[in-house]
Amino acid sequence: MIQIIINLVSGGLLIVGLFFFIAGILALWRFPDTLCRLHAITKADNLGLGFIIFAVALQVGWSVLLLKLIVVYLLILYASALNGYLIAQYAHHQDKSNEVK
Amino acid sequence: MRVFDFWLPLIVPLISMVVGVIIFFLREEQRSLRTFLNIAGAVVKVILVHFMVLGVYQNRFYEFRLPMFGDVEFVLHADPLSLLFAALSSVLWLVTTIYAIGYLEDSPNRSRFFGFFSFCVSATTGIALAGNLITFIIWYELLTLSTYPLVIHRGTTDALQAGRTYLAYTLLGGALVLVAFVWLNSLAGPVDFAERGSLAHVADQYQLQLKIIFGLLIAGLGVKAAMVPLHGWLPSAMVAPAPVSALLHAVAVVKAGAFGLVRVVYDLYGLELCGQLSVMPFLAVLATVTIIYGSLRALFQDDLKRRLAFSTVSQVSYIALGISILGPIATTGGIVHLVHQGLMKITLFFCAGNYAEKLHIHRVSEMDGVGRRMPWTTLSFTLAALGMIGVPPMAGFVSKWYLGSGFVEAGQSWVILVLVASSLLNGAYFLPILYRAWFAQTDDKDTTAISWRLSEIHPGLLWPPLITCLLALLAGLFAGSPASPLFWAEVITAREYGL
Amino acid sequence: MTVALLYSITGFLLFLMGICGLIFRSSLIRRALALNITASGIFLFIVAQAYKGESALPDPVPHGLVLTGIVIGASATALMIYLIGVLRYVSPGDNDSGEEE
Amino acid sequence: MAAATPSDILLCLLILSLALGVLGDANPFRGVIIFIVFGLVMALSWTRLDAPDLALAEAALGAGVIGVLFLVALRKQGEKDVSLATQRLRLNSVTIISGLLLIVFIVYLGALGVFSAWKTPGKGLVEPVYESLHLTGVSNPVTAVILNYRAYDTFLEIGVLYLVMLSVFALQPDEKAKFTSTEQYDRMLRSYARGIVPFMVLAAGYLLWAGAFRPGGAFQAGAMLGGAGILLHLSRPAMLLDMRGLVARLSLVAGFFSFCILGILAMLYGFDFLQWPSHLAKHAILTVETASTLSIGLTLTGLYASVERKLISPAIFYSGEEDNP
Amino acid sequence: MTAHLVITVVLVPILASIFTLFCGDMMRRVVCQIAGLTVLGSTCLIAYQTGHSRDVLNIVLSGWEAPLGIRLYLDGLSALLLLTTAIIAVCITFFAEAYFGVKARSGRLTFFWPLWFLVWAALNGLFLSGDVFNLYVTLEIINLAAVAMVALPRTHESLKAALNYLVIAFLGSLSYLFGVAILYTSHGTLDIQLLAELAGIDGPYILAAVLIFIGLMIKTALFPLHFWLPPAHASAPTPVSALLSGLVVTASAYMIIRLGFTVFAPLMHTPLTLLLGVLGGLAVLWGSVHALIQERVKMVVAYSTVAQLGYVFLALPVVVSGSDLAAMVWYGVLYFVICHACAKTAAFLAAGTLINVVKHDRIAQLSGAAQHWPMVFMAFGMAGVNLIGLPPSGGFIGKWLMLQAMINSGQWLLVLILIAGSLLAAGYIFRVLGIALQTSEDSRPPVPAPLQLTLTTMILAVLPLLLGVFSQLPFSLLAVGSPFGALP
Repeated sequence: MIQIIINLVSGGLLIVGLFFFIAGILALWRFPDTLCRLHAITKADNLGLGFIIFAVALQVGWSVLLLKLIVVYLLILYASALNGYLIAQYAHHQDKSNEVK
Repeated sequence: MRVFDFWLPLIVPLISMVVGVIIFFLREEQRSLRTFLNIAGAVVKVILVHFMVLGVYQNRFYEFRLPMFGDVEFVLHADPLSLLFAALSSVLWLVTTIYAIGYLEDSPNRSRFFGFFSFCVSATTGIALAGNLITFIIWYELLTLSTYPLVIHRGTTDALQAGRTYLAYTLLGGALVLVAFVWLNSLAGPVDFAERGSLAHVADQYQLQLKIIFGLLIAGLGVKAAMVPLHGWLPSAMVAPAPVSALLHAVAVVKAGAFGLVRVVYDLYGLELCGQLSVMPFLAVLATVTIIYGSLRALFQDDLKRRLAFSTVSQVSYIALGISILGPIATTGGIVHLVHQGLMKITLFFCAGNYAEKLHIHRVSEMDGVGRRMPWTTLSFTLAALGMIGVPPMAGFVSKWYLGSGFVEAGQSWVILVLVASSLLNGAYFLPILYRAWFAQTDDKDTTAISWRLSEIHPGLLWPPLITCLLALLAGLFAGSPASPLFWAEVITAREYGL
Repeated sequence: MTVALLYSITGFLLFLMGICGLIFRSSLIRRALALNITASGIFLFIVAQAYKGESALPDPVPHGLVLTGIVIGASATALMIYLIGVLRYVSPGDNDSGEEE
Repeated sequence: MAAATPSDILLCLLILSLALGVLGDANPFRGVIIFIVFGLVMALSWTRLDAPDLALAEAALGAGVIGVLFLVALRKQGEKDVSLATQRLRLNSVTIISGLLLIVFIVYLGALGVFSAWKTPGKGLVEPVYESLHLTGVSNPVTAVILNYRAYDTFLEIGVLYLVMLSVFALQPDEKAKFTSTEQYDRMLRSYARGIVPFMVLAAGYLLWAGAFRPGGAFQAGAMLGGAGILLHLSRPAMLLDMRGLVARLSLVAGFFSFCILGILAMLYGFDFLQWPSHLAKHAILTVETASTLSIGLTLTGLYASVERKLISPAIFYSGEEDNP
Repeated sequence: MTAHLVITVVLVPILASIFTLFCGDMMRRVVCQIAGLTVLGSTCLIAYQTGHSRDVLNIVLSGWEAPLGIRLYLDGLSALLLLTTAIIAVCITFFAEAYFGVKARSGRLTFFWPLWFLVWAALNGLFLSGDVFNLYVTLEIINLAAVAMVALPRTHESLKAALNYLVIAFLGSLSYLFGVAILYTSHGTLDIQLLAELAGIDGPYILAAVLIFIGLMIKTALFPLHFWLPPAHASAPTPVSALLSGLVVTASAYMIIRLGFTVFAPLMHTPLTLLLGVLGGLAVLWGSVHALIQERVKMVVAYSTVAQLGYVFLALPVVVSGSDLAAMVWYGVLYFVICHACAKTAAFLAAGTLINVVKHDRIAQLSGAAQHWPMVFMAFGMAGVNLIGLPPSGGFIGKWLMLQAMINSGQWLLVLILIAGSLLAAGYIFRVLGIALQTSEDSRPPVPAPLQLTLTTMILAVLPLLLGVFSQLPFSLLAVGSPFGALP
């Protein structure tokens, strides 16, 4: 019984996560310049990934694997924060040099 | 003494090679050491060769065998024919070394010259003693390699051009001989030169191939023997210094080709097979054409050495003619002519060298009254020239006489016409020189008596022509005695024909 | 159409693509990329052939070979990239240690 | 044999399209980016084909370090597609013919070869490896293969890495690396690196240790170490990698030298060259692996530093500069 | 005992390469010389023992038998090649020391020595290896090190040549690797002897053969794939050129013969070898003609490499017709390759001595050089004798056997190409010698060539002549473990 509920909840969470990913890709496709795209994609992807990992965690239950999943998620957050910063810096630098030219 | 018989054939070519290597590393200034080494090497070689001649006469068996790869072996075998050629080249090498030392008194890089000079003679003796196909071609190509630097010794542009033509001809000839020998080796397996030919066991199977191989061999050896279509390199190689043109282009290189022909016809194919394949008329015609063509071209040469070169082209073909007529007397004549022509031709070249060196005369037209100024040289020149024409006391007459009677005995009477015609042509291009040398009136009309002093030229340059001219005279006069080349030629023919 | 065969064909196609890229591209960096793709193609073919199905254990020897291959390919590419760097640093005609004439 | 599922087909199509992207793209910068993605997807395909060790190596080394080197090479070259039209593989008639000949020949024979190869699937060396796995001192079969069964291959392969580093030293300009880089260092990147690098070194240690019983090993750990080194250099532009020190050169040679020493020791004790007796196998492999990880990490960092012109090569030490190493 | 001796042949150069990284200048020269001489000594011992015991030696590495572990395979052929490589390598080591002189004592050129010893170790490893993948790794080491050494002068041309060489060599290695992969998947083993037993003509086997042969043809610079060799020689320092033309190309020629006559033996009797023969013929003609028109001595010798290695492929079609001919071809080609390695290295070292003294090797300005440096041109002449294939040299024996095999099998076109190749070779060798032997007017006092350079050149020039005269010993050594037994 509990199992069915857990399956249902993780299924739902998976779908939500997927929805955020698709939203991110749509944003990437639709938005005009780099900075807007960057803003959308980082937010949507991280959130989507959070939901997916939560869904998988539900399936796995209390075990070392759960700990590994959390560490993986933290690492990805940490990395994507830096990527966002670097790409933004590069884009900003690029715009400044275009105006100067 | 067994072991000595095994190593002797190897020692003979090796002496001059070792001497050559040592001379290479001598500095230019060490003149006396170089002279000593040269003379010593030559003398030791002459003694050893004559020791072998005596041994073979008492039919001792000298053979050196070194297995190279698979069933192919490096064989040096001393039989009467090879010793004849080895004796000729070692004696003449001794004489020419003396001449060369005198001739190249102050010219540059003599170490290089004498090094390659002794390499060349070791190659000639190697060819003489070669016992099978691969040994023959090894020494044959080594001869080309060692004569090339001598031809271009002077380093002038036309010397280089002469070297290039020389290489083009001889390497092509070498390649033809290589292909022929490898083909023969694949047909008949490793084949040694044997007294009465060694291809009997394959004679009937490969009639056509053997004919083609014979043609290739004639072409390949013909290059060195200066047969007509392939003689171009000989006249142009006259640009080399006198000792080179004397020893090499009169004796060593040209005779190597002729000796190769004798080997192929008698010791490789054998008489019956040659007759059976009916290739002999082809060789005879080629020889005749060369004789006539050579003499005709010699008529119109104004340069003395080029005239002598063309006369060599025609004289060597006497040997080929003698061989191609399958009669014992004709063969003896051909083989003995190999020696006689060598002696006479080398005298002529020595005299030409003396004229160039002392009086700076290169052309026949400048030779007026030369006899008055250099009587001894001109005397030896005259005797040798008469010998070439075939005047009785000289060796030339003996060999022409044997050739003539051989042709009659073999029933080929048309060949005598060739012999007579070529003798007349010889006379036509030698006698004017003699007339100019002795009787032509020089403008200053000094009618003082000819001073027969022996100091007309450096002794090293004077004595060699005299010695070789004397040898030719003795070979002619004492033809019958056992020590003469004619006797030895008869021994060879006897063994060839199995009489 | 089994898994191993599919991946072998992909590997083989990668190999061909790499060779075409090598022949028709002249810029050196592009050629380095093409060489790497050819190498990846070969490794894919090897590992695909070593795959023995879902349950069975794969054959480890090709895995060892491919590991060695990857490291060798990487070091060769690294050398190539370094040489490209030095080539740009050295202008034509300037010979650093004039050894020749 | 398992049938090919749709996901496999998708993965293969993805690989092929990425490869086309790398080769076909006009802008080399985009080509390199796609190449890095191609490397990661290849790592994915290795996991699909039950080769986790290769996935790690491909991700860390193939996509990671080599991708970075490509990016740096491009940055040095400037944005425009300098096609660096160096002396091309002279596209005269001969090379084109030989190229086409090669392709036609291989496509025809490939069809013959690949398909028929499949018809006679060789069983490979699966049984012998697993039978004697217990003697090799490690339980991960791939590590057993590269460090015990075919240790000689790995010995020479470490030699290849050592060789590339030598060639880099041989081609470094002689004058001291006096270039103080102009870029101001980026505070954000610096703090990020300070946070992540220790974790990477720890992960490299774990990979090295896990190599004995789980996918991992010397090369993957070495690549991880190299990645950490490169990240350090990225975050501190002014930092120069000084290879003149004795320690630096020793650690560079460590992997190659350890193989030699252990091999000779084995020979002295009467075993074959590079043969680890079963009871000592684990320790021998571990020492060799640590040494190799050290030298691979340093080599990869050194390669990055040299392309970035930040390497002080030991050659300068010999050129009379007697300052203390 | 020889098992440990064989391993030392690979290990000593590696240890030398590592030590030269740490020691100062004086120590480095000592280490180089000691390492060189020890390897030479051990190769002589190996050759003696193999010749004496007349049996093949299989050395198991890391304790695992053939299909799983790697096996080193030592037979007469590899013993002879090890010996020749050792002699050539020692000469190049002493030559390079004198040639680089003070430049290599400090600065980046000091790294020539570790690279050089690594190549030597890889060469020894390659000649010994009995495992197909192991051949790939050793070949890769040789190529990468050769690329690095070609790029050593850091000039624009040398770097471009090195990059081109790297691209093509890498492509060759990948094609070889793909062939090895297919062999493994269809036969399940990498050991040469086991593969030879399992060899059977089917789809993957032919594809593997094609790929491996294409890879090795690239490495031996066969005709359509030889474009990387001449530029690599033009700008590489002379010891590297000697290494490239003498040993690296010989290594891949050895691999062709080794794999051709063991793993791909059944394929050798198919008309596939006819294609190789045609390519070989083209290589001989193309290389010789190009060598005739070069204006630098090194380029003449480089194109002559392309030509001479054409003979390896020229003789292959003969194998189709009969097995006793195959034996003749096997012995002829191998002996030719070995003598070619010595002669080619000697020719390059002679050119190098010339460059060291005159700072250029343009043929036009060499007139009269033979007067000032007679020994250098004597060595070049002797090496030339072997390249042409004139009798006293080993090359002649190789050509004699090849010629005999060609005539027996009735392939007259090949005979023609072989003879034409020899005559063309005579053309370009004597062209250089002719110009050098001119008497030059300018009598500026010549700088004498350093003794160490001339001595090493002379040793290597005399070697092929010795191999020619005393050919009985090498042939008996080659017969040990040859697939055809002793030469018929």
